Amino acid sequence: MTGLIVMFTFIAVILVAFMSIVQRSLPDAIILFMGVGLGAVVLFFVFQAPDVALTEAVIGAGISALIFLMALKHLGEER
Amino acid sequence: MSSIYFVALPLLFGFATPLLKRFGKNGVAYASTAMQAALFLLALNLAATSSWAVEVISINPPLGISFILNGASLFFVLLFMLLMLLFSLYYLGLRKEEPFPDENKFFILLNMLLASSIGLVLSSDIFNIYVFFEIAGISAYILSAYRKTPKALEAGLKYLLTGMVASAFLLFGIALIYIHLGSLNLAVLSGSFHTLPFNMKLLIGLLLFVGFGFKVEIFPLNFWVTDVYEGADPLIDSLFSSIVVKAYLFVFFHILYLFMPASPFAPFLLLAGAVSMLAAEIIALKQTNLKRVFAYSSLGQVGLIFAVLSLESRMAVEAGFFIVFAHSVAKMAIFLSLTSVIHAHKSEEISTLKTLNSPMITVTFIFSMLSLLGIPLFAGFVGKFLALKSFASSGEFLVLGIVLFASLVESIYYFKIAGNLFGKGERGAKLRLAPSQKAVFSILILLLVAVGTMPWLYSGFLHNASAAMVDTATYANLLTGGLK
Amino acid sequence: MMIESLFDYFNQGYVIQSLVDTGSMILFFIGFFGLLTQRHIIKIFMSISVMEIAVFLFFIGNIFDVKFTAPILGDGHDAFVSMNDPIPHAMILTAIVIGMAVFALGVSFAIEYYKLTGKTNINDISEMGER
Amino acid sequence: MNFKRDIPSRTYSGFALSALFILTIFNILLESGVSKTQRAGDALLALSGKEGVANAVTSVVVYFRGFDTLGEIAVLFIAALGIGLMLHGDRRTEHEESNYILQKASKLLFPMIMLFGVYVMVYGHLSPGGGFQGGVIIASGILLLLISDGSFEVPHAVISVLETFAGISYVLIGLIGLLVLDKFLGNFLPNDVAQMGRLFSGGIIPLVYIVVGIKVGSEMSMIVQNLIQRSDDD
Repeated sequence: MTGLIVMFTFIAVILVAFMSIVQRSLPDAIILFMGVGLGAVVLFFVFQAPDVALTEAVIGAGISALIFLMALKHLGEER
Repeated sequence: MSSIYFVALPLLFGFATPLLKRFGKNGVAYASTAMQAALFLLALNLAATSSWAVEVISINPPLGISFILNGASLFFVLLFMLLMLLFSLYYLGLRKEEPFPDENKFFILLNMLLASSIGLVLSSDIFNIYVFFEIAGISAYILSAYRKTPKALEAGLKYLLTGMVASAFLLFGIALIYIHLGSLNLAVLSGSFHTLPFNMKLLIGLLLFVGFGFKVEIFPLNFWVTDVYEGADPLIDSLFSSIVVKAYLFVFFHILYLFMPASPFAPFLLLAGAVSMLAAEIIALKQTNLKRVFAYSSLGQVGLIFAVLSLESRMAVEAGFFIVFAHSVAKMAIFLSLTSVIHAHKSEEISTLKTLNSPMITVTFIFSMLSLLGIPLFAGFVGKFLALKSFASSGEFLVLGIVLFASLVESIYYFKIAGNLFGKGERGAKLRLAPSQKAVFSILILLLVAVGTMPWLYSGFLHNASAAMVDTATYANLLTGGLK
Repeated sequence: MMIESLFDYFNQGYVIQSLVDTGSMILFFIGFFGLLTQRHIIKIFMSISVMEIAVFLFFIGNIFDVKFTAPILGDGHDAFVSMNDPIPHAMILTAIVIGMAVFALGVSFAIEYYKLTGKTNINDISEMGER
Repeated sequence: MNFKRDIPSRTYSGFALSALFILTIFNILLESGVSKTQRAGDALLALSGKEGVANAVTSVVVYFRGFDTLGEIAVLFIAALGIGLMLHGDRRTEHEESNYILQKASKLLFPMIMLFGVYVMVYGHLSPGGGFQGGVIIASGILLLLISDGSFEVPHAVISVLETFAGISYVLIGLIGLLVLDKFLGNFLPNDVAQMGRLFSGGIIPLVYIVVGIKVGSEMSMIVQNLIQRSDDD
């Protein structure tokens, strides 16, 4: 069972990561990047690493998202 | 007296700075310099005992982390402590009329950079080296972007981006090492690294090369260095070129000797070092910005050290250590005098040297440049002579030629600078130097001349250091076998 | 019946390991590709973060053993036997927090630089200009 | 050489990329069949059984490899210092009132988040979680307040006192270990296995992780406030 979950989550993470990088508009790219963080949390959980999953959830999807959004607030368009 | 204080005391100083502020405006400055002086004495007393020592942290190796004190690591610790003490004395003089904004933060970053450079040199656990790699990196990023001008911020941004990419590749290498060899301790790894198949050794070697290559400023990966040197304050450049680069160089070759003693990649590294020296010297010819010229000359000298150390013979390592000492002292002298010149004349072009009127700084420039060129009677000569001898003895005549040609090119732009120094034009007002700055310059000049004229003064210490560096067998069984 | 054999096939150790290897390598090179081709400074930070997440997944995925559980006692496990290796978890914990700290610092550099010069395209960030 | 212009054009980098990609995949897949190497972790698992701590990852993070965590705290400390230096905006200007729902919801949610953060931090050695995660959860609680309540400001004096206290006590715990056991960060407090489930059962491990939590919490809230405060200025 875990093998299947790993495969589908990996495929999802790879697709979301590729779309977030080649995405034109920045806000969408950041939201997709948070999806990558979420996928990583699921994978860490499936890999029996609860501490790492909790850290990645809190930092990877939580604080990094805030930092990206604050950066986006400033650097959105180029003057 | 254990060697943990080199890392624990600066950290304690960093965390306790808000308390030190209570002791008045100069409280933090004097506390930091006093601590560095105490650590310098500790380094001297540790260096006196030339035997190997293991400093255990939390649990015994090979499971736990430990510091290894041998001739080689103590040479670097002593060099870093000496240079940082001189740097602090110089800054005490400078801060009277030109202090850094938010000075407490500057002192914290200074001590964190010192602690992590010494931690890089002493640590014997590869993930611990990654953590110190990051601490040294992050304090260097902030120091280079300290002035918050567009140039400084660009320097900090570029340094940070290359640092993040380097640490991603390094972490990838460490992950592969742990997966296939099961341990993080350098001694255990050095014993079992040869059991890996060749392509895995190639992959791990490639990843570690890219990880450390950015920081060691070797040819294909040093495109960012000169922008950082030009963007940052010349005072900070003296730290980068004399302390930070040397710590990364030591770790790179420490791991190379431990993992792959007679490595099949040595000729490739040799070529990379020689090409990096040649490229840096040639580009330096047409530079007019003072900081950029000496940044390229640092790249050249680092390339030479890289080439010599990748010969892996004891004499080559001794030559490398001689060059490391001479280059660090000379570059510290040059960039400190550059700080005084730029703060006084407010312009970084070579032409400002025409209007320089300060005998002390002129003498420092001339002595340091002569030593960098390797002219006899100066510290650089011993290193360069031994380097050329070790190139010849291991039959690398092509690299010998490249090094000689690059030194020739180097002398051209040094004479160009010397020409400006002695040019006939009218001289500006006499540059005022604080007494502590004069003391620092005279100590640096004394070091260059003393080592140049009397190399036997400390060649015994360096011989022991290079023997300890190459002697990986003792290193391996010291950690796993006989503990302190 | 066919579903169980599908589950069993996928539960084998080496199958999961090769899935993890290929998956995290593809993710690593997506990040590397983004680093080389993207122009905006936030995109570059994003691709480096994707590279780092790929290294973390690769590391934890490779030392993961299907038959072992998480290295924590409690609810039935009262001895540290047949448990996953805790060292990589500790290393990745530290690496995630370090990556975030350096990334936050980088964003503050980018914000300050944008305030002064209004540039976000990595190609234009060249105040010094090579002679 | 300029940073970005010299990196070869898209097609060439694509080619180099795929070559490297094939090499790495081939190498790693070839090696994945290697026999299960004896890893240092299993020896540490046995050791952590004797430490009286239920969460082996916590005992590795704080005690066996405690020096890495001290380095990690230094990195976070320097990052917070650097961000404070860079984004040192002036006092918070008048921030337009956030909408009603957010204010009410945050009043409800804030105590829950703080409680959860403190729980994760204090029970770090018994259940998954610990100093890092707990500290960041507390910081996200403070973030919620910063967003919802315009006039809220992180009390700088309290934060720096907490931060200094936590940092100094962490290094002092290490130095006491050095003096008592001649090993920096040694576990000098009694840690018998009998009281495994109790709150303070792992010797210095829970103490250190709470100190780490306080430090991470205070630093992350400083970083968060600097980021939000700076973005209000223009």
